[in-house]
Amino acid sequence: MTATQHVKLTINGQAVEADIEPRLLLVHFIREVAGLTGTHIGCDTTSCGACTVLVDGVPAKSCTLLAVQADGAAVATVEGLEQGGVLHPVQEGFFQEHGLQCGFCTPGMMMTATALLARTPNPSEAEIRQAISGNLCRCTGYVNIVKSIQYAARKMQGAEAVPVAASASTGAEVRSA
Amino acid sequence: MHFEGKQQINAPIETVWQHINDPDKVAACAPGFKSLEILGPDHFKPTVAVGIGAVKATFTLDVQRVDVQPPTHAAMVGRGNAAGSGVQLRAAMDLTPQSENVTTMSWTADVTVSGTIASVGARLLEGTAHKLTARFFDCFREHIEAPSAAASTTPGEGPGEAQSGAGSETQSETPTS
Amino acid sequence: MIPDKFEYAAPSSLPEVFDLLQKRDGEAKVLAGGQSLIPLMKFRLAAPALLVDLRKVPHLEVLLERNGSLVIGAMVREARLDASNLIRTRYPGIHDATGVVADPLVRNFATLGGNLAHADPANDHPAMMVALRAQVVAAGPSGQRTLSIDDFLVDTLENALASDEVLTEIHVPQPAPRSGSAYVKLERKVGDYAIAAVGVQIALDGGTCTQAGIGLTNVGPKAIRASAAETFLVGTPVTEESIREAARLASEAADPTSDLRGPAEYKRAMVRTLTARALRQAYQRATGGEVR
Amino acid sequence: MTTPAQAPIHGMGHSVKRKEDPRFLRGRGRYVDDIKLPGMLYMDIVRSPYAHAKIVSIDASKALALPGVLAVITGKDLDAAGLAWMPTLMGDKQMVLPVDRVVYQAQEVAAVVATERYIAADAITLIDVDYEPLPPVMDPMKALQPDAPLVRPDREQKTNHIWHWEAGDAAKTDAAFNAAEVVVQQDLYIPRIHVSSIETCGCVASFDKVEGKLTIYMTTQAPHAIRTVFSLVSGIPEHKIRVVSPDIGGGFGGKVPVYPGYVIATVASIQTGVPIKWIEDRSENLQADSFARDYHIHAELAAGRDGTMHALRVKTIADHGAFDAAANPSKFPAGLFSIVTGSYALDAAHVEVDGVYTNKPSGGVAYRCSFRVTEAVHTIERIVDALAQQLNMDPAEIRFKNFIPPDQFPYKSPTGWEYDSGNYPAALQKALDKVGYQELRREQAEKRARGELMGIGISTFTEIVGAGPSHTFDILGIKMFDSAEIRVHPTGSAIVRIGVQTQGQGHETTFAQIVAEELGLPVENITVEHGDTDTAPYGLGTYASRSTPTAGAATAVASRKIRDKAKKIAAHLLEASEDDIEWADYKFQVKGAPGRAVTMQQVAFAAYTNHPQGMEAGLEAVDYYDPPNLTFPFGAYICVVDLDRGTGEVKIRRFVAVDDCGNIINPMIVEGQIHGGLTMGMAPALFEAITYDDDGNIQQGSFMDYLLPTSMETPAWETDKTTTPSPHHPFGAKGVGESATVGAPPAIANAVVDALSHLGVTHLDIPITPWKVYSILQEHGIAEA
Repeated sequence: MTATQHVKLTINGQAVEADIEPRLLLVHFIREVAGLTGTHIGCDTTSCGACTVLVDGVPAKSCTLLAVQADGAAVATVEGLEQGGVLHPVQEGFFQEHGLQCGFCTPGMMMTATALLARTPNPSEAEIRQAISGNLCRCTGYVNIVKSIQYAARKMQGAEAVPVAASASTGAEVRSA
Repeated sequence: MHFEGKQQINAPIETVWQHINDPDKVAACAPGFKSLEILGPDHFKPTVAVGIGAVKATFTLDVQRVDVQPPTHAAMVGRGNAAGSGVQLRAAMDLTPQSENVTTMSWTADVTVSGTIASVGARLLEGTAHKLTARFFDCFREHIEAPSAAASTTPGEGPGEAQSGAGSETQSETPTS
Repeated sequence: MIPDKFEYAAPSSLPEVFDLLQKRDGEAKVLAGGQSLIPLMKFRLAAPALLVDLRKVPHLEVLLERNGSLVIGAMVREARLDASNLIRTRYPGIHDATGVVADPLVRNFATLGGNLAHADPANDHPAMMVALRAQVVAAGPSGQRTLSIDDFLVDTLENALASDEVLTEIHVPQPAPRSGSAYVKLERKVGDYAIAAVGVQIALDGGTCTQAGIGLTNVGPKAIRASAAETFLVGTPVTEESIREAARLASEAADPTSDLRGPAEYKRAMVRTLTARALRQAYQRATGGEVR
Repeated sequence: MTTPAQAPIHGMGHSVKRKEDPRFLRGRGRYVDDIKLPGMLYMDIVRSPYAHAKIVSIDASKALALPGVLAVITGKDLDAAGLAWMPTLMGDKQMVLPVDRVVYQAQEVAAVVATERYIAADAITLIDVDYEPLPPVMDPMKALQPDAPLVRPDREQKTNHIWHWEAGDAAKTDAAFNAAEVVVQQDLYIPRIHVSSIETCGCVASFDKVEGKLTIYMTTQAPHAIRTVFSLVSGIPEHKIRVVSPDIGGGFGGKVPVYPGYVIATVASIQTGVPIKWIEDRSENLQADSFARDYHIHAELAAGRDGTMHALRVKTIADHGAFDAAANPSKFPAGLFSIVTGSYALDAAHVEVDGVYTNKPSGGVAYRCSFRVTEAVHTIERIVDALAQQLNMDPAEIRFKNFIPPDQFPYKSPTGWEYDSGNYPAALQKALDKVGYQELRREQAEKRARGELMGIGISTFTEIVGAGPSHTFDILGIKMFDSAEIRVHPTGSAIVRIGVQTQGQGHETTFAQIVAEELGLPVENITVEHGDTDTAPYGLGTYASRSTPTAGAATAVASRKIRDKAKKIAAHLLEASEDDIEWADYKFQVKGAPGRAVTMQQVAFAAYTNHPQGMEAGLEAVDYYDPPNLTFPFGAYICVVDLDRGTGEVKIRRFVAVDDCGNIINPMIVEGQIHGGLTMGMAPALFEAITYDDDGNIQQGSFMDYLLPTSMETPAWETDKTTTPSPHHPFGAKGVGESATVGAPPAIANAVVDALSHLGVTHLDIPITPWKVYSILQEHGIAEA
């Protein structure tokens, strides 16, 4: 064991390798070694999810993972969502349904949404709210984030992505705590 | 936080008094004891790594013995810092001979913890502080009663010790804070 | 928020793990999912000199029934438990508990073994495992030993592992016929530790309780077994009345302290409410009907 | 010249998709921590574990010996340069780094500059600070006692009392109380809370020694004011300072103050000549940055037995922490708290506030709220309910009875405000209809009979935003105008630079819509720039819902200046008299001959190619808008809650919000702001509070204990609107960013009290936690067994 360790992982399909201190957090590896600053840091206690990326397809809070733990993994970040100049349906959904304001939580939120839709193509509102409950947003009150993910779900299923009307829903029971 | 307790020690009061007047022996009972710098007859700088389980903070303390009334009463006041945290403490003990070979030690301890440990770890703080304080005084009794073993035992380290501490009849009174 | 320096190793066998733990006696720390440990290290409230990551150690991710027990490898992630049909249908109490550990993203990396070995009285699995009378397997350089969950959980953040031992498996007795389990948690918000939570398991013969396990979360220095409530229930018909009495007894077993989550008295009352709710849920699962 | 195919104008009232989104959606936002300059060093800060202590000594030798550490800065170093203290925006002074004592926990004590973030983090643990702890004073009432520890011995006045402020007519109010048939009174504590934008604060300070120019990229809501303050403090000429507020990850008021970290990083950059980055972690942000609320209020309401409200008397102790570093306008140390008479026609009111120092970080910044309006609205909306309860009246009925009638606007309030416009009964009626109020009351009665607990809470609030008119409003003497500068390019596209900036409000879209509307140019052809003091016109920044009322107005007025000039050019092009030209349907046309028309694009081209002889070329304008009055948005909120009798949990079943913010630029953005505001209103009502133990330890030092609502706690908000334009605003808008934060807490608190009112419960302080509710249920023997 030496002071640094060599790690190699792929980020958005590109191999990135470096000699790093074992204590380097994955989020700092992504932001500072790989230079991809779309992944943000919002807390230190694995509470806010601003740093969410996919590690081997699974959404992870990258400030609570060491880069060495992700050695050999395939990491996906917000910068990899757009493919060939076409926005990912989740990105399109957030745009169409005004799912973001300051934009700081947005990359993490979208990565979580992407993983949800890969697993559950047609989630209910309750499932969406449950899935994003580890990602804090201070601007939107989540209503439009839910709509954004519903938009993406419709789009990904090939249904015509008609934006839902602006009328508010009638208070589905979503709170438990 | 205020803690107090009472120990029956199977030793004459003079033996107990000698023991608590030996800074090395006292320090050896400090939880997570690492080193001791003796600055004067009543002025010490112990370094202790205090904690439970994975949680540990290394404090450098400045301790003064005050109000010494041989062979029945001694007190100490101290303060110190660990990274991001501070501690202030005051402890006093009173010795009463029960018989020629049995001494009662009544103790009180007031501990104030400030900074990261208090603001982030408050949930676990009081229980831990109580446990560590009680172990400190338990350790006295054990060392005095079994002086030959004292040199090789470090208290407060490792899970095995916790069981013996928890089982001790001198775990004494409920803390009040 | 940056951890202190440490060395890191990800050995690919248990003997190598033991070797590292022995060489760095007391200075090394086993890393499972890291979801509790890494935040502590970022606050520098924990600063192990060496992290021994179990991620490459084989056989720690088993999840199956074998010889009358459910066997869960220590490195099985919460998300996998959450998605498991076996767990949901046969061990609904574990399913309940899994679903309320922190938040869904944390559950993607957090492991059952880590949750138990961290021995945080606020963690959700310990109390459920107490209710289920689980056993844990500790492996060390001189072999394996099996401990009851009660013996494994020593005190706040303290488990019974020696410094060179590793928790490898959790064994949960297979449920008896007509049995049910449940875990009910009260939390301030999603992601929070419990104000209080209760795990229960009961088995029935007719309407009469033949086995009972009740574990309490975050109302004492460790997960608490509500023994008097268990004793009371066994041999007693499960009715609203007996549930209420068991809940009362369980609340007496709690030893909470007052903090931001509420006064001790409130938490004790919550143990009563939650025990009753968990028992009703477990009964419903055991019988398909409501408690009368 | 031919007119190109016209893209849609999409001016006022269109839900235009946001122009800023494409970069955010791709992870291409540029927040402060994303900025990396060549040679940049990192700074980290040593903070005090004690709330009150003498600093005996600071030993940095071990830190300086760590490879990669370049400098350690202490208060003594700054003191030598005269920079140990800085002015606050409230005219107090504040320590940048302490010389001999700390006065709140997590206060900055020393800073380390290192080559890497991780090394800086290591180095701060190696600095030995010997503290001699002093007794802290955490309670403002105790702080006012004569034997209390003195928080600020540096001041001439040897007291913890900062200021006394009052509004209204005391004698008239007392008389009304003496004559009153009914008096209700209520103590309310509105706890300290923290905005906790998901991005923390930080900066990159870069001093160019050759040019003598300081550039600071900073998480600030008010870059120009910062530039001026920095120039005054440092002596660097203002033209040599550039403050850039890049993309900001949420502000909500927490990024208005000047934090010591910004100043220390700046000093470090000036000393080292290289860029210095400083980024707070979350615990630093929660523990040390400015807080909101912390008001201890005693309110009394005098009324007739028929429910007619006559007078209001309010006394408040305001805990401002160790430095009075809020950002209130200088004549309003308690902000706009005197809006406390709310939506009701009262004969008299008298309001007093006393500011007090305690050993806490600075208090009094906003939490998505315009200068203490939330405290005011909570007070009046709670006490109106208390009156209704005492008189056994329906809370909707008592509100209808006492609303300022729609025909009384502009309305002069007993504390001196002139409300610009309002129609309160219409908003409340709309909310009642939408929620199905009568049906809910029936359901409540049935449930009560069964022992179930449900409550309906109403809040009919009046906001006061858009500070403000220069005769009354200034910060450190700088008048609270705001500005816009518009340039129309020859091909008919335009750039707009504004004195406010955005932390998520969507200014790049809405300000483009204002110009699109006023000039008839497609919104997609208009670029909005803001936040860079080298290019943007001077403005006071974005907070207190002031952007649309001030800079929005400036943008409209500047556009109209352009249109005035354009009209002359249009007359020239159409070979008509200017008097015969009218602006209609986004075109200049000859009156009575709609076929003879030119578009703004055509005019713009002519302004550079074919302008009338004697006229200046170009098409641009600047406006510094001094609003004649504030604007008074309002709304009616109704919250329906169910209480869990076994746990005391409050579950919001429905929440209907009817808002009126006058004319709306972009309905999509307004609705989004209301959703967010409602969530930040719910948060302190049910979850968030900052508290301290007696030793001065903050008890919510991380997001594990400071409880930001998740998607699971947040209900599906139901929104609607009425439209009552502001008569004095150029396009009738009012500002909306904070209405919901202000209006929501009393709706929720009133709903919970309503659920328990039959037990005689008249009040619960926020946050209404499960244990508070449960203890009431237990007391009355109705907790689920």
